Amino acid sequence: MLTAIVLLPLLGFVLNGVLATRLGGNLVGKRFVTVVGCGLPLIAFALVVASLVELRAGAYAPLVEVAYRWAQIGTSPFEVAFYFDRLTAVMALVVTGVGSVIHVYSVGYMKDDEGFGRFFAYLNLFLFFMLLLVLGRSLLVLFVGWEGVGLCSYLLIGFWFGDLANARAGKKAFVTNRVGDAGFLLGMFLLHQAFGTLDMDRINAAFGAATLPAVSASLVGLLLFAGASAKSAQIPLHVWLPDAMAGPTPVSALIHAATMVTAGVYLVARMSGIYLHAPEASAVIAVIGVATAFFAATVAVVQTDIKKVLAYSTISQLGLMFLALGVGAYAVAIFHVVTHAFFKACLFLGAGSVIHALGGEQDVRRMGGLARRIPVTFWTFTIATAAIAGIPPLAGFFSKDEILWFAFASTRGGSPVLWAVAAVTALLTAFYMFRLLWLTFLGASRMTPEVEHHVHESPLSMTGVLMLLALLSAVGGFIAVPQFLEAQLPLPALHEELHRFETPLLVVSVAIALVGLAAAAFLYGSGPARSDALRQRFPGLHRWLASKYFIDELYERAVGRPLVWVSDRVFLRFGDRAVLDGTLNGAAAIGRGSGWLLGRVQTGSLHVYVWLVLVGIVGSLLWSWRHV
Amino acid sequence: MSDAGVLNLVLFLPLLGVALLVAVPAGNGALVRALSLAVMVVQLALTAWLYVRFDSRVAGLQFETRLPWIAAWGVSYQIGLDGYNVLLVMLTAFLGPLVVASAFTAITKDVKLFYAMVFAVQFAMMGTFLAQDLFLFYVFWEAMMIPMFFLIGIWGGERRIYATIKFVLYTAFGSILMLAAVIYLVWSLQKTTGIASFAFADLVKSRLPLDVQSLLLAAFALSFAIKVPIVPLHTWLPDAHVEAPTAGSVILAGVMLKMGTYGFMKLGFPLFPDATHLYTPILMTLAVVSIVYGACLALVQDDIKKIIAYSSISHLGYVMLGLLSLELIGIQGAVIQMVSHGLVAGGLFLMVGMIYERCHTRELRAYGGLAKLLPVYSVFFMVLTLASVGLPTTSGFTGEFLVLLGAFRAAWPLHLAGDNLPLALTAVAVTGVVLGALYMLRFALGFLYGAPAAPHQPLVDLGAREKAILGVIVAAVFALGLFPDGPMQKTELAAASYRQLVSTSRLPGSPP
Amino acid sequence: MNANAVLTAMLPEHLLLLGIVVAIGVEIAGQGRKLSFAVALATVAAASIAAALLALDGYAAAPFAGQFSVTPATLLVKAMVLAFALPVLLMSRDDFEGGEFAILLMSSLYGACLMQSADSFPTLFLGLELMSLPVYVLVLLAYQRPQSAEAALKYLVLGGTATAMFLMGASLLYGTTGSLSLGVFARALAAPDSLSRAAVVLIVLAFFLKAAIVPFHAWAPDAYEAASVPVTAYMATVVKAAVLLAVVRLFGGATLTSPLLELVAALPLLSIVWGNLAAMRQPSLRRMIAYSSIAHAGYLFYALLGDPAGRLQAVAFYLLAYGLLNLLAFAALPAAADDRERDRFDNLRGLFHRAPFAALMLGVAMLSLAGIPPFPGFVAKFLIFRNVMAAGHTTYAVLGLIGSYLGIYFYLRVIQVMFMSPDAAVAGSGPSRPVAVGASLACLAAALLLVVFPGWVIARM
Amino acid sequence: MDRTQLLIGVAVALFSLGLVGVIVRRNVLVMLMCMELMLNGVNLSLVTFAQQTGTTVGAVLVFLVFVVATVEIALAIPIVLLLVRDKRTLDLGAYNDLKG
Amino acid sequence: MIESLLQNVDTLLLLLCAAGALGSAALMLVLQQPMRVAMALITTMVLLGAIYGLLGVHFVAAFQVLIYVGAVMVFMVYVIMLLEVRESIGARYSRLLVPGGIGFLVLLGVILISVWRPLPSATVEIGTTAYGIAAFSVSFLGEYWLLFELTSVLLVAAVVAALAVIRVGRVADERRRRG
Repeated sequence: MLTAIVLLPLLGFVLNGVLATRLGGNLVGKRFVTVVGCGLPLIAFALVVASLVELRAGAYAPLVEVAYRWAQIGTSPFEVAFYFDRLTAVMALVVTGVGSVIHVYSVGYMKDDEGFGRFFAYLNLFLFFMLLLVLGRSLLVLFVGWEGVGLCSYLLIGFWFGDLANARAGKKAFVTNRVGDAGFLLGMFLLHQAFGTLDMDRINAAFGAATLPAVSASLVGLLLFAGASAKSAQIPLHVWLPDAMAGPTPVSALIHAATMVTAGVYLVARMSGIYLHAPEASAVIAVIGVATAFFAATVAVVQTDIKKVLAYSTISQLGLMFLALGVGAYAVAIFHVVTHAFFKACLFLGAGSVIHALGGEQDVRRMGGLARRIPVTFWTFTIATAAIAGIPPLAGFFSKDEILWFAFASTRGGSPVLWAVAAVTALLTAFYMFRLLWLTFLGASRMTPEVEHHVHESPLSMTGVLMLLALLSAVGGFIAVPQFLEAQLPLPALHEELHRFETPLLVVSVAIALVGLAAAAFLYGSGPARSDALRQRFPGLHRWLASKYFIDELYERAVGRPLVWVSDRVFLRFGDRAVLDGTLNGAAAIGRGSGWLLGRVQTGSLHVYVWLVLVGIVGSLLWSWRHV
Repeated sequence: MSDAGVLNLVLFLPLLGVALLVAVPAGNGALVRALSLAVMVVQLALTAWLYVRFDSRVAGLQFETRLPWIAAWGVSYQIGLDGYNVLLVMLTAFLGPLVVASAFTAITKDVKLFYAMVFAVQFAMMGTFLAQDLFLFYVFWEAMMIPMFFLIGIWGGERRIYATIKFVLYTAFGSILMLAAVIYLVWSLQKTTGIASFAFADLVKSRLPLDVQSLLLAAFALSFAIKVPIVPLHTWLPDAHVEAPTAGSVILAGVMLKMGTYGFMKLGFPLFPDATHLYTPILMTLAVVSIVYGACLALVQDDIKKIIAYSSISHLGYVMLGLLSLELIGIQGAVIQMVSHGLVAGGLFLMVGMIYERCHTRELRAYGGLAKLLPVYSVFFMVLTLASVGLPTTSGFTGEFLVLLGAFRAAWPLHLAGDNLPLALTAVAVTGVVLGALYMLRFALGFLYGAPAAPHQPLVDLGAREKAILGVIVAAVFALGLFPDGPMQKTELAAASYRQLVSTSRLPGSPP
Repeated sequence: MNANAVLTAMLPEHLLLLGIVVAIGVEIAGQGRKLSFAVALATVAAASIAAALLALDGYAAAPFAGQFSVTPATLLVKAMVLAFALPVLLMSRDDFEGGEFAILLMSSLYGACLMQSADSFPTLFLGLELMSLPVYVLVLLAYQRPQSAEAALKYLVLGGTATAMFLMGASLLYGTTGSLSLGVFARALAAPDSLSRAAVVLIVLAFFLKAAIVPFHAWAPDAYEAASVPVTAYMATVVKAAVLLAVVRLFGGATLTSPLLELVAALPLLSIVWGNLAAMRQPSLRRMIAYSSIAHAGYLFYALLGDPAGRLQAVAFYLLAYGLLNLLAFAALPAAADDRERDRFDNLRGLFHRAPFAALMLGVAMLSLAGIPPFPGFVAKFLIFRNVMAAGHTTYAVLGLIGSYLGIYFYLRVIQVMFMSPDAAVAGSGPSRPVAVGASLACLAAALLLVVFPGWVIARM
Repeated sequence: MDRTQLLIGVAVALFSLGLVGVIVRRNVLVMLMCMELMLNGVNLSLVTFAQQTGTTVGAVLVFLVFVVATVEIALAIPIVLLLVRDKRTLDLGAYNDLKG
Repeated sequence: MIESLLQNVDTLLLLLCAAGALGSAALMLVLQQPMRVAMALITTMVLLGAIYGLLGVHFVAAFQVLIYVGAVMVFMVYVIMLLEVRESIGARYSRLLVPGGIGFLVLLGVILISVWRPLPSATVEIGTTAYGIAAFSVSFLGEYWLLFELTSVLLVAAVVAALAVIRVGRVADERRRRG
């Protein structure tokens, strides 16, 4: 059955990819594509639910299903096996569930696009790889999915290949991920070297065993985290995600918000067996996570592209998740993954709906006052915003609050500092999200007349999805994911003496959300005047934030250009052409030259010929005296 | 006919093809083409039959033929299949028909001579892989050069003469020193053990002092390294590839470059194990340098053929790394990587050839947005590009992953023992994964994406023949990526024996 | 000495003599050249076959004790040398008016055969001269241009010098031993005194000159270029073969020791390098072949470094491969209106499109002369260097191989010219030459035999 | 010094003189005569040694040398005539069309 | 040494002839006119003949004078006179005079050094013929008749060759006349 779950989307990919594209000569129409493209993921979702039931029936004993043996070299087998336990169940539900609804949404969103079939083929392919990633038993299979989703992300970012910028963004995403993958690979190698297997359950067990294996958990942990940080856009490998917004909005929602980017979180949670024994690695994760969260939030504050704002908020939220992982609250991180999937998907799809309504406009400075024109979108967007801002009792509140709490009180490296930074991040989050809400929907309209003219609410296929996701964002917090995962991913112990702070912190975090809301209302509630004034006040800071701390430029100058310069000047021009070919051609020239010289000896004069003979005789005779 | 007979037939079929071509009237191009394709297909069929019959549980030679040739020196005509060559023979036979078919429209000048030369080179390459006698091996090894000289020199590009002369003189230089080494090796074998034989099986009985081993290995290695090619002996490759006709490039990248690595695996290292250990640091370093250097150069090329050429250098660096790791996984990975590169690079060159037939330029700048102009072409191209990048589910991944894993597994204990070089090299090699993505995607970016641009518009998309050619290759690529187990079972014993041979010292006085 | 032995042992020589006489008769009778051509062809063929049969019969005799003796080996060698002359005759058919060519060729062959079974210096001397003198004239026969005379003179003067050197050496040997039998030379090789050494050196150098070893090579390019194609072929194959085989006979069973060893290694090595380098820039095939033959003489003398037992085999096999392919090349050379223009590379451009057969033949010849497998030249080279290395002279072997590497380029250049260059504005192409083509085919067949069954051939040498 | 040494010395000297004559003299005929001189040197040494060793074969060889020397001249002269007819000079320096 | 000469006048003659031969040989290199060179050569040959005579191999001496002087040199002189008319007095020496001279001295030195030291000490007896013409003829036609026969073959070939050259000259003339 697990195999079936994985293969269904693949089937969809093949069908759509062959029949509904130029490859197969567009044999089938949009209807077929819709049915196949949305139907198969839904079936997969159903199968996941069924598997969950089965899992439960089996008292949560993990289901293992070996598909086939990929290779057997000497004594080390490489099997393609699927593994289904609580963690898998949660992730698979999110992937197939949110995935399916986004498919449905896409039907409406992409209906006028010439690449309709191709789009659904890609989406199905993505689901296939994502499920491979989630269901895989061994790191190898996970890695296959890992790379596969990267590929789909690449293809979908560059979906509109007419524009070179999209392709560049896709390439950037792929290459950045490859950097992380290098570390990931090394981690895998180290594990295989140590245990002779890549099955994650076995590895976790080995680390759980009484005698610790002779391999540094921290080293492995850091190497794997390198991969995770790339996939989940953590500093310093976060640069690709904002650009990735070049893709169609459903893609941003599905891949760059709900599912793929959380793969890193899943990986760390999945390998928690290692991190439990790697305090240093965990500390690094926590710090990087919180730093990313804060950094991204600050950038999001000044972004004007609606999707960019959401992108940075995604990075920020992922940072919080890693913070949770860093302090050992794996279940909480996953919990946030789930809730985040709900409201961030909702937000992106809402943004998509807006863009759809405005015929492609993405700049919030040319929006405003849309609330009345597209109410459904507005309300769903509002709910999701409140959720991410952490307004109780919406989904985001619960997960985020738990993260803050464990960051504060966990015995696994929790500390007030982490909490403080995270809290500020939360504040900023609330602020920039409401800022976005205001700029987009409220206040006076700043739209150009012709755009304004044909603003329209999206079709039901889209709004329905929005409402569903809004609902989930509202009530998702009551799904007790941590408790469900407790048996598998126990929450870390807390510092006893800190228990008294629980309620105060709860209050504080609610307050934070409200302060953020208030600040946004204050600055943007009545026209742009105040915000502009603020910008005038701190121009340097604004430039700094608006241009994302100049990190892209830094990488370009520090890595990109030197690499090309060295390759071109040193390796190609100097190395290959000057030195190597130079030597060769030089040798050839010497050969020809000496040939010409010897030709000159042949003067044609008999005198010279005989003289050569004479010389030969004399020389030989002289030589013949050797040891007489 | 016995299987051994079939194997001989496989080897000599191309010569038969040449004979048939001579009989065909020169004017009748269609007949020539059909005939050539037929012969190649038959060869492929026979080879496939043998591949299926090949028993992976048997170590050593199968379907062996051994006849005395120059009895006075113990030279014999000895061919056979074993784990070392079975995949490569299969690869050679597999690419044969594709090469022939790819030239149907491309080659219009001296058609008969062209196919005759393709047959000749096919014969020589098959022989090189099948030969189990050093003399025979050397004969085929050298003979390979001649038809290639013609293929590049007659049907090549503008600077074809320079390229082909460079190619021949470069490779010939290596083989001359190798010849000296061969003579010395056999003679010393005769002197020390009294065995006058060129058979590989006998040669491994030789007992040589370290300094002699080092010199001989140096001679062999030079010849093989030039063929591979390993930096800094690679500069012939870009020129040869760029100037060669498509078929030539495919043969060159698809099969001929493997000759070098195959030579290392079958001869160089097993014959001189002690010297091999002496050289391993240098060779491994060079291999990794090749990986990075080739990738960097591919990054800054404007000629699409050169990009693939340099990427070949990079990819074969992995093969060397795997072979030198002396780790079963690494060795198996190296073998798979050889085949994979044959398929992927061969396929890419075919695709370049197809676009060149349409636009007559290889300047990357001249192209753009082919995804819109040639959707089908672009799909195949993307698949092969990703295979070259080593994306999972493609053959490229199987090779690279296993090689790197093997190298690491071998390097880690050394690192713990205090020798950090192998580990460092492996780490650097892993970065090759990033660079690979960088240059191939740069290629794809400029090629497929952006505003549609091509020297000759409108472009017609792939025809049935081209689709068939590429389809077969892509299928093979995925097959090797998803189900490498079958092939690897066939090579497993050979890999083990290679490892065993190279790890046992063969200094004078060491036990037989 | 019984008449029977005299008759049988010298049968090839006798046949040649008979042929000469008949041809002279024909000439005097003024029966045109066609007849003398036929006579020569029949004679040489008969002589060759006779020698071969005697050899296979294992015939050995010494009809003139101390002067002349035959063994199967020498007979086989004679058969080979005579066989080389057949293609020469065939390709000469269209080049000469007058029957002198046939007569001179046969007398030269007589000398060549004589050298192979000479037991004393006088006999060897006569053989040498009998072989050389007609060639001096052959060079300017079919006189196409004044340069032929110049070349003939150069060849004659240097040949005369060689004769003088040879005689001086012989006389010095004679002085030390009081004998002029060939055995003396082999014994003197190891002699410690400077007199014997001087004698030996002078004799060796004389043969170096005849075989065109640097620095005694200068005559070869001029003579080869100025001679008409068949004569060039004759010089490059028969003369070279006869000289080298005679040298092997001269050295007998003696192993070389310093200082002669270095002499016989260094000068050939020098000529390998020199010949290969100088050949690169030559404008015509004949001149290029001249330099290549200088290099090949180097390889051949290398064989003397090897173990005495294997020398004859190595040299003979090498000469077989080298001679056959040289003859193949010259026989395949397409006709042209002007002998001078016939083999200029400018006129060979794009030959493949005008005369595919000729181009392919020449290509095969060039590749084989370059020593690239699978062509016979490779096995021959392998055989020689194998012996050299087996004798322990590894360094010389490696240097020689590297020197041979230098040779590859100019052979390939010929192929490049014929196959890869734009077609030449061809001058008036001469009549087709079926006979010559037949000759080249025969050579090709023989070469093919060497490729497929080298072991069989080697075993019989 | 005894007579053998004397005569051999003379013989060698004649040989060398002949050789160098070929090198230094421009006139073709002179050059040919110098070749004869070389052979004369050889003859002298042969005769000397024949006498000294008391064997005849040396003298036999001397006769052969006579014959060959004669033949060489007999062939050389017509060739020279050909050249002179073409070049209108006996100066050897003029006969260098073939070179390189 | 001097007294040994006084003891034996033959030796003195031998010395004189040798010196004369050498001297006239040396003259060949310096004389301008070919004719004079020819004369010098003839002198050398005659003196060599005398030496042979002194050594007692009279028949060789005879042949020396007959064949060389009688045949070869006469032919040569004839040719010289034939061509002398056309021959403008050109430069005497080639550009290689100095290298040639040096080469000559070195060569002479080297050979002499190589030859003299180990030369067999048994000295040549003058006048005492080791063998007469009779003995010689017997051995020549007996032991060495093969060589005799071969010589005849050589001469035949030589004649044909010479004729061939003449014919070539004639052909060339015709061709030139035809233009």
